[in-house]
Amino acid sequence: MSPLYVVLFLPLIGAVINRLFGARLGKRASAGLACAAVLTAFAFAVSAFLGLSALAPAARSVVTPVYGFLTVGSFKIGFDLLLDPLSAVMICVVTGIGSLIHIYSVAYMEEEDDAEYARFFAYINFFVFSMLTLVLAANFMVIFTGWELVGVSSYLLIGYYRGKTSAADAGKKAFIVNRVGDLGFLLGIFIIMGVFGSLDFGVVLPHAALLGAGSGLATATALLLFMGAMGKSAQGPLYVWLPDAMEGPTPVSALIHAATMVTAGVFLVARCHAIFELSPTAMGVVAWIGGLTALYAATIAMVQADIKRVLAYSTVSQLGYMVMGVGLGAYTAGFFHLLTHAFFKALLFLGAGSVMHALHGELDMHKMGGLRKKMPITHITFVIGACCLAGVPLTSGFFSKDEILYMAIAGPHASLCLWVVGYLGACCTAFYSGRLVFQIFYGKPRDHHAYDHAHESAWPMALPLVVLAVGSLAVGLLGLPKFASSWQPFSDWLAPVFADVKTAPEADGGSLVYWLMLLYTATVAFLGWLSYQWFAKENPKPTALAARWNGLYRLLWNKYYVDEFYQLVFVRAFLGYSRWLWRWVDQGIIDGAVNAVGGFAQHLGALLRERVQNGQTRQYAAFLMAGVCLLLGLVFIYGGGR
Amino acid sequence: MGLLIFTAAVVANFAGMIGASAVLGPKRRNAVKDEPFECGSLPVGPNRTRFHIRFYLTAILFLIFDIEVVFLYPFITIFRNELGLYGLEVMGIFLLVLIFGLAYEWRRGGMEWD
Amino acid sequence: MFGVGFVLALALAIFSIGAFGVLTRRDPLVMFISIEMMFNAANLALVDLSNYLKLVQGHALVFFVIAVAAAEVAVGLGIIIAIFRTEKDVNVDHLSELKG
Amino acid sequence: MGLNDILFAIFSFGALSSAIAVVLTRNTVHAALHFVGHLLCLAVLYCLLNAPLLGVLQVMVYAGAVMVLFVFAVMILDMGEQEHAPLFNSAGQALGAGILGALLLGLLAWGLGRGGLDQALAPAGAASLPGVETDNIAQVARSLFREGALTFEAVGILLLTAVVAVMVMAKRKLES
Repeated sequence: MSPLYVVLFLPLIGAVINRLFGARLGKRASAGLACAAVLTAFAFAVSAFLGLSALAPAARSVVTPVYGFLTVGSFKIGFDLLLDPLSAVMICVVTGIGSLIHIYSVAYMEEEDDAEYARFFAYINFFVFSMLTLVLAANFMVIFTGWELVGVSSYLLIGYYRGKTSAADAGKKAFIVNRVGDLGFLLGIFIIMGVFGSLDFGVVLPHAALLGAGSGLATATALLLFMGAMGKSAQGPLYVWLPDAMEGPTPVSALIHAATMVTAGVFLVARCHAIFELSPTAMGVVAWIGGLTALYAATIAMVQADIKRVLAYSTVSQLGYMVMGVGLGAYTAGFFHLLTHAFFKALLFLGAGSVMHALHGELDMHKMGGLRKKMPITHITFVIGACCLAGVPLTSGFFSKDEILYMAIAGPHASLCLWVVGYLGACCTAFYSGRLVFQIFYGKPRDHHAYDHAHESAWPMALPLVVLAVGSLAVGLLGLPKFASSWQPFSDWLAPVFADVKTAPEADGGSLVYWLMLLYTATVAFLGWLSYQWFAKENPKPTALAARWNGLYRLLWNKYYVDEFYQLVFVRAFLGYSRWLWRWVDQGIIDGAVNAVGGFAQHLGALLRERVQNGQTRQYAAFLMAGVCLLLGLVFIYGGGR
Repeated sequence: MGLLIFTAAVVANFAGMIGASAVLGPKRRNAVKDEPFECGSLPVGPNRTRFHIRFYLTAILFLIFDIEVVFLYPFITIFRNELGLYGLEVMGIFLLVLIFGLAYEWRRGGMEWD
Repeated sequence: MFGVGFVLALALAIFSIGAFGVLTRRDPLVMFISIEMMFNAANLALVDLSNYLKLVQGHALVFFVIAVAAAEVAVGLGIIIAIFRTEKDVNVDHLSELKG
Repeated sequence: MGLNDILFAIFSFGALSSAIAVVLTRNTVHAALHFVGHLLCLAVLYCLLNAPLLGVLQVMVYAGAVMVLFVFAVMILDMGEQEHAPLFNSAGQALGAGILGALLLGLLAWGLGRGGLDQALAPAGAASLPGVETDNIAQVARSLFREGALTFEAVGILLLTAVVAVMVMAKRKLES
């Protein structure tokens, strides 16, 4: 009974109980149950983490079988769990941040009635369970199951407000787009099964070379797996579902669309790095898609009015950075950014949630302003989060993001223009995070009515904010750049997992790193000042600027018309095709055949009644005679003498 | 062989008589002679009067009991010396059944001639 | 000169004529007569073969056949007359109450 | 060409022609009379085939009683000159009947002609039976009452049912 059983199945039990008996339990009990489940899971996760660290670095990968799922001849798949440094970090992140968000949503979902309240907690617990399945998977089958479960739970949570059609549509959109990604992932799994004859990581990853280094097959497998990652982590063409996923309640956005689920794609790439290493082309594709998505999403985030939309696009762009990092072969850096991002993005979302809660659901930034005095705690924590996001020096964001940018130049697959794209993205990030802070908390309050109501949120919402703020600062210290401190806990911790990766020649980059650091500090400072000028004070400049470059502004505002484009190309074409299919194939052939049979039977019956049994005795005699002839014929043909 | 001669003689005699009268007889036709002979009275109504049904009934019963009698002919030839009691049983049942039929018919008034 | 085959052929011919008669004539009585004719054809064949095989069972069978035919005529004619006394119409084709 | 054959030829031709006449005449009465002729010819044929008993029986029962009924029926139904309409009421029907008749004829002829007649007709067991002169009435009676006793009783019951049937029909007609 390894601790993993508890970590994994406790949230599931919580979810089941909440869902089945939730309404009767009442708010207190169901919330208590859910939080208890996740907290104990977190405790066991930490103990598992410590247990693993006790082992020698090389031996740090423990496979614990749970249930022999399927044995077909030589091919065997079991529902096994793998605990290695990578998954250990992930389970702590998932359960840790998960429990904070559980506590936060106890207060946040206060006004829902009992049944809905319990349903929310049941779904969130279920989500934690599915994310843990995904993270702890020891073979491709389990990871894919986790993949689907996470997709389902995100659908359920996005569509939580059943009443709102937009929420339901967003849920469907998320699910369908994920399915597209899953298709690629599944095809990848099939290829792996075909080549290796087994799905266990222990078997596949060490012998990845079987795919043929640099061969078409390797590239195809890698890209197909990456397609799954793109779907889940909202990269490249499949990012459209994430901004709409903001329809779900804010804790959901924080948990799923900031900290955990969206990182699944990066986790997958990190987990299967052996396969990706095989084909440089695949790595290049991954890196570039990551970089481009980062820049692209950052530009949109700059003009959005709704806080959650801005944060959503910022998540997409930060994920782009992680994918870029991983694509460049800097798995440790990419993963470190994942960790830091989980903390400060969850913080930002929860902050936005408490602002929204205070202003009774008001999300439009233009109506806010000057909340600094009204909501001190939220304000301070939000500022810390924004600094990490922007990459202000000494904050965790600074270390992790710049590590990736550094890798873009000095890494094994370095490419300068990719660094430029990354850098531009960083500038946009700095700009919109500044805008976020100053537009909400500084300047004069634009909407007095809302401003008067504003009040600091209750302790269950404030506490997680503080914890996350401290966490996001502390985490930064784990991955200080090489020259700063020899103490590299994070990369040492992940070293065994990525041991086989050709790590970058770190040492000589000393002087280059300095210059880069200086450059980033300067840009952040300048953009910070610029956003202060534009947004804190009532400055007409931004509107003027927007007016002058109206075309560009509107383009960004409408998200490059991507949604409309998808609607036109895919949805309408698909509907047309299915309508045609319905009319011709279904009605025409299938129904036609059935009716034909029915009609035929009817006619035959009528014919018989009309022609044959019509009372004409002589006709009966004729048939009799015909029968006699027939019999005679048969007798003579077959019978004959003895 | 004898039977054939006998039949031939019968046919010859019969044909001879009719043929002779037809050939020898005088043939003077007139309206009165051609009408069917009604014992002197003038013919009344269609020549084919409608028979009452009971005549038909008698005919059918005659047919059925005629068959009964026909079965008796061969029976008699071997009854006396060969069949003995067994023959009596067989014919007894047969006759009994038919007598029962007769009784039934009598009972139902098939015989009244009214 | 006239072997057993010839008489059989004759019986067969008569049987076919009887059948043909039943099929074509509309008048029930003629149909009935044709049926009797078929009976007789059968009898003729029986007699012919029993003569050929020197078997006496043939004759016994003819007895029974004639008995059955007679019974059949009795009942059949009874029915025909019963029907036609009420219908006043003799054509078989018009009688189709026992329709399917 | 003994006397026997001559008679045989005459009467078989007579039988055949009267049979055809029965089917083709318009008038029902004529048909009945033709049938009587047919029966008589058959009776003679029976005699020629060493079955005088049957011949007599045929004449007595069949020609006598059965045909009487027929004539009666014709009289009662007052049919007479019914058949003014063409013999067949539609070409199709005549054609069909013709085909069926021909088919039947062909099949039977083909059956006969197939040969193997003796083999087929001389059942293995029969040969062992003592071949008896067929015109011995005692022999016929013996087979009739010894072997066919059960059939004999069955015919008795058949006749009984016939009587009952006729009585039932007659009763209803008498009341109507």
